[in-house]
Amino acid sequence: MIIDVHAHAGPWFFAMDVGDPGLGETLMRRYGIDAAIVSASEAVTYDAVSGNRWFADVLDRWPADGPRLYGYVTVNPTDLRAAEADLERYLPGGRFLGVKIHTTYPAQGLGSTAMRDALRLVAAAGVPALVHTWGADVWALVDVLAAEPSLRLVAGHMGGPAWREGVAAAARCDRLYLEPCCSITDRGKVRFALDRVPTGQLLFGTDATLIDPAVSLGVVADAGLDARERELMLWRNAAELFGIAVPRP
Amino acid sequence: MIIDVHAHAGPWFFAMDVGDPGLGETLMRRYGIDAAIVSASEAVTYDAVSGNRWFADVLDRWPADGPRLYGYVTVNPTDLRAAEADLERYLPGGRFLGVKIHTTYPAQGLGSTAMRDALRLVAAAGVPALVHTWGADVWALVDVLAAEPSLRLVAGHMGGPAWREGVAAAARCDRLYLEPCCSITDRGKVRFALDRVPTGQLLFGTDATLIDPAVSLGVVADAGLDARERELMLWRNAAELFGIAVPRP
Amino acid sequence: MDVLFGRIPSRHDVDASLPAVLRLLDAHGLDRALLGSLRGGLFDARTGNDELLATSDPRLVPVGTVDLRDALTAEPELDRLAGAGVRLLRLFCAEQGAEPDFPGLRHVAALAAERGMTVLTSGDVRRFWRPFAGRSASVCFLDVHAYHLADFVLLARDEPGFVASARLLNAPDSIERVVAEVGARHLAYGSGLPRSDVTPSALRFRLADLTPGEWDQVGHGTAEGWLT
Amino acid sequence: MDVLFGRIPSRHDVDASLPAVLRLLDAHGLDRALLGSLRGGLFDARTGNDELLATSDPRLVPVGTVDLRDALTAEPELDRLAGAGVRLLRLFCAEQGAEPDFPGLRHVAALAAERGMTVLTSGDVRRFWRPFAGRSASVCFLDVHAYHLADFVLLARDEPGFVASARLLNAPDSIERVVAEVGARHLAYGSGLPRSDVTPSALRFRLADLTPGEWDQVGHGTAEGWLT
Repeated sequence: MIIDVHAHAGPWFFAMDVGDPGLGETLMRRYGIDAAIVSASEAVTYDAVSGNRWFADVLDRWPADGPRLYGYVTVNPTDLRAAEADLERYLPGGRFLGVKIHTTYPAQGLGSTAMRDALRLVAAAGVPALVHTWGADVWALVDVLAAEPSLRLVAGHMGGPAWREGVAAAARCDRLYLEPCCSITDRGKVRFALDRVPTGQLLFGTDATLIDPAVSLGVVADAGLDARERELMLWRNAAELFGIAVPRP
Repeated sequence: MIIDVHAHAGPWFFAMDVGDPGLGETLMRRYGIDAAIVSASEAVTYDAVSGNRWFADVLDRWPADGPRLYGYVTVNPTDLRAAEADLERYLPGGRFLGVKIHTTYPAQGLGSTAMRDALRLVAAAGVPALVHTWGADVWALVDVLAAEPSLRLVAGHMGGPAWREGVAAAARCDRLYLEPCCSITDRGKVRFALDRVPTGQLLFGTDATLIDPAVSLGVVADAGLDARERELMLWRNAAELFGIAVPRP
Repeated sequence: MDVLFGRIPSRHDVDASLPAVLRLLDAHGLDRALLGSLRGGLFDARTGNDELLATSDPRLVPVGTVDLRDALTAEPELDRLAGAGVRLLRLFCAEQGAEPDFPGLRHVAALAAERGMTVLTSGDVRRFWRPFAGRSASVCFLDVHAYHLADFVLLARDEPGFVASARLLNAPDSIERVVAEVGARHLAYGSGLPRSDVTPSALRFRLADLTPGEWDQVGHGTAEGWLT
Repeated sequence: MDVLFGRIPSRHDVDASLPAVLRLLDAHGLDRALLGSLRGGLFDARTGNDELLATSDPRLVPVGTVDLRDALTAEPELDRLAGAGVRLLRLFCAEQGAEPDFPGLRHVAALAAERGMTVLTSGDVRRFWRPFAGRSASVCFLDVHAYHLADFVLLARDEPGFVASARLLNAPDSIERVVAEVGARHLAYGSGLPRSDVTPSALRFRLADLTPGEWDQVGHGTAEGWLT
């Protein structure tokens, strides 16, 4: 059983042809990924509202016998009015399980006022948020979590090149989860995290279809997880955090 | 009635010929600017003491029938002894109304110890300071203002590219004023500020003679100020902050 | 000649839709605009160009784009744009993180010059002149700042097709100085809509100390030259 | 073809010693490795090369290095390496803070090309192609990322000796696209041991949609070509 909490759908502006949602299904089947929570590349990089709408349509057309697909409502911290409307529109349906927030495209860092306001909105909505983290400012999330006692955040990329800071920050707050996917695979960083952060805070993500799932699966393979770590990190933590039904033990 | 709280005199090192104080007078007349508070480019970029002296001489020669001209005593945070002497020398005359502090040329950021010491000196002198702000470290001014209850600061450029943080910082302290001049005119940023900060904290500045006043006047025009906002931002707030006599209503 | 439409991911407080942009053109007395697609520059070049080609307003001249991060697709996309009658190419060097020596940018600069297309590009002219120099290219640098005026003038002396936007030439003597040094044919007025306030650049340009002929050249003549 | 041994100053939690590296090669089913010295790249080129030349294992092919910050010593050191039968030169452009225009890097690139040595180098290919271009150089860029695939393909069209490591070509279609555009001889598999996890790149490569001939070329053929 594998749940991928960091996946994308739609085209990217690099020299790759990965925009077809069918590719996501192919990759999930190839690598045995049972469920994925997905954000639309359009929503992340350009227009949250139209990207969320496009992905809602992808969900509607998704084959009933395919791997399970869920969505993130992408929130642009510079437009909280639209975010509020999208949260009301999509969360009740049960197919959107959380919020995705990027920093680069809205040009709002993790410590910015706009980001704090956006995360307050997420806390009010009562769902977890996957936040793009890429640098030592991942620490700003610890402050926000202290101010919002019901908030649960996933540090996407675990801080990226500053993954040691991502790990240290998660060790400070049990509502900060780590999702370590990264196209550059510094050796042993998942083991580094497992040795310092409760296993209950580790999640699995791929960045597919932008990045092939072989990368994240390979990182996990090289981390030498024991059976309990594998169960928690690959699916059980995600199922509990996002409320995904799983087979009874 | 227009008061420009962010003007310069003297030459710049770019490909422009703007060093003659007569150009300042020409521009003020052309654009209907009634009064300006000016710092010497030499004092800001190179030598505070000789630049302040040069501008005191400009003030002495200024035509009695010209638009009203006032000065900033430029303070270099790395030389507070000279700053103290200049404040004692120039403030009592009544033509220098405040202090100007830059960060780039003294190589001292807003959060630096030298900057804190300089702003403590400004607080003791009892005048407002126009501080160059260009980045999210504009937040450092909120800390300094909390520590110095009599201090009043003007965030020159309103944080520059980080103008959203400049606005958020001013919303936190009523002694932090915003002066939004910038040669790059991101659309709607003055309206963004007016919608979030009490109008009593907005000031008008041009950066002339470095930048043509058309830029700041155009930004204000595009912000769609109502009559009260126009009165407060264009002159009344400045008159009260700097103690500039204005016609009775 | 510097107008875009679509969405601005960092500025959702700004309405950048086509109707809003058309209203702003009217409000500021701008008669015609060379229009590019924000979707094309910031997300997906092909569907951005589709969106652009679907506009039809006599005031608008379409400016296509290709993605500098996926320059392999540039050649067919340029041919498609040319087939639709597009003569102008907008490049988002700054927004797409392209540096002057990146092979993708050099390739696109060469393709555009071969096809006689005029390029409108963002980015610091002191750095981004390089891929365009020595090709008899027609290029308008949209972000030439008053501080960088000397660098632009030196380039324009050697490159008859290099043009600066007047938008950021905002010192008290910048516009006049460029015209005096290299002539009004090296300057074109662009508003920077919808990302920039219009009145700052429009007011500065209206008050510029130019002859009526120079003013017309900067106001529309230079841009018209790209279309003939 | 992208393996190092020694110590990693920023990663003392990682065992990068030669025995550990050999164990990892075995564990991941890697038959042969082009091996460079971390000591040589990060501390002292001469003693690093000494350490390298002292290794003797049939699975290992030595890759020498010179320091780009001390390019004056490069010429005798390259001659010493050549005398010891070394045909490959590893450059640590990124780690040593060399930029594409730094004279030391340009000098070393020229010396290597004159001697017909193949260079394996770190650094962003979009920037670091320049010192190697136009010299008929044989160069493998170790850090070519999926995001920069178009830039590499454009370079490879003009430079028959330019090769990308498959390690970071990790989008779902990157390896296949490079092979389709410029052929498998422009691609070589490298694990990035001991700084990178091996399985991510190995798994992606094993599942690549290539012909057996293409797979062999990328897996070992391209690297073998550097040795003959």
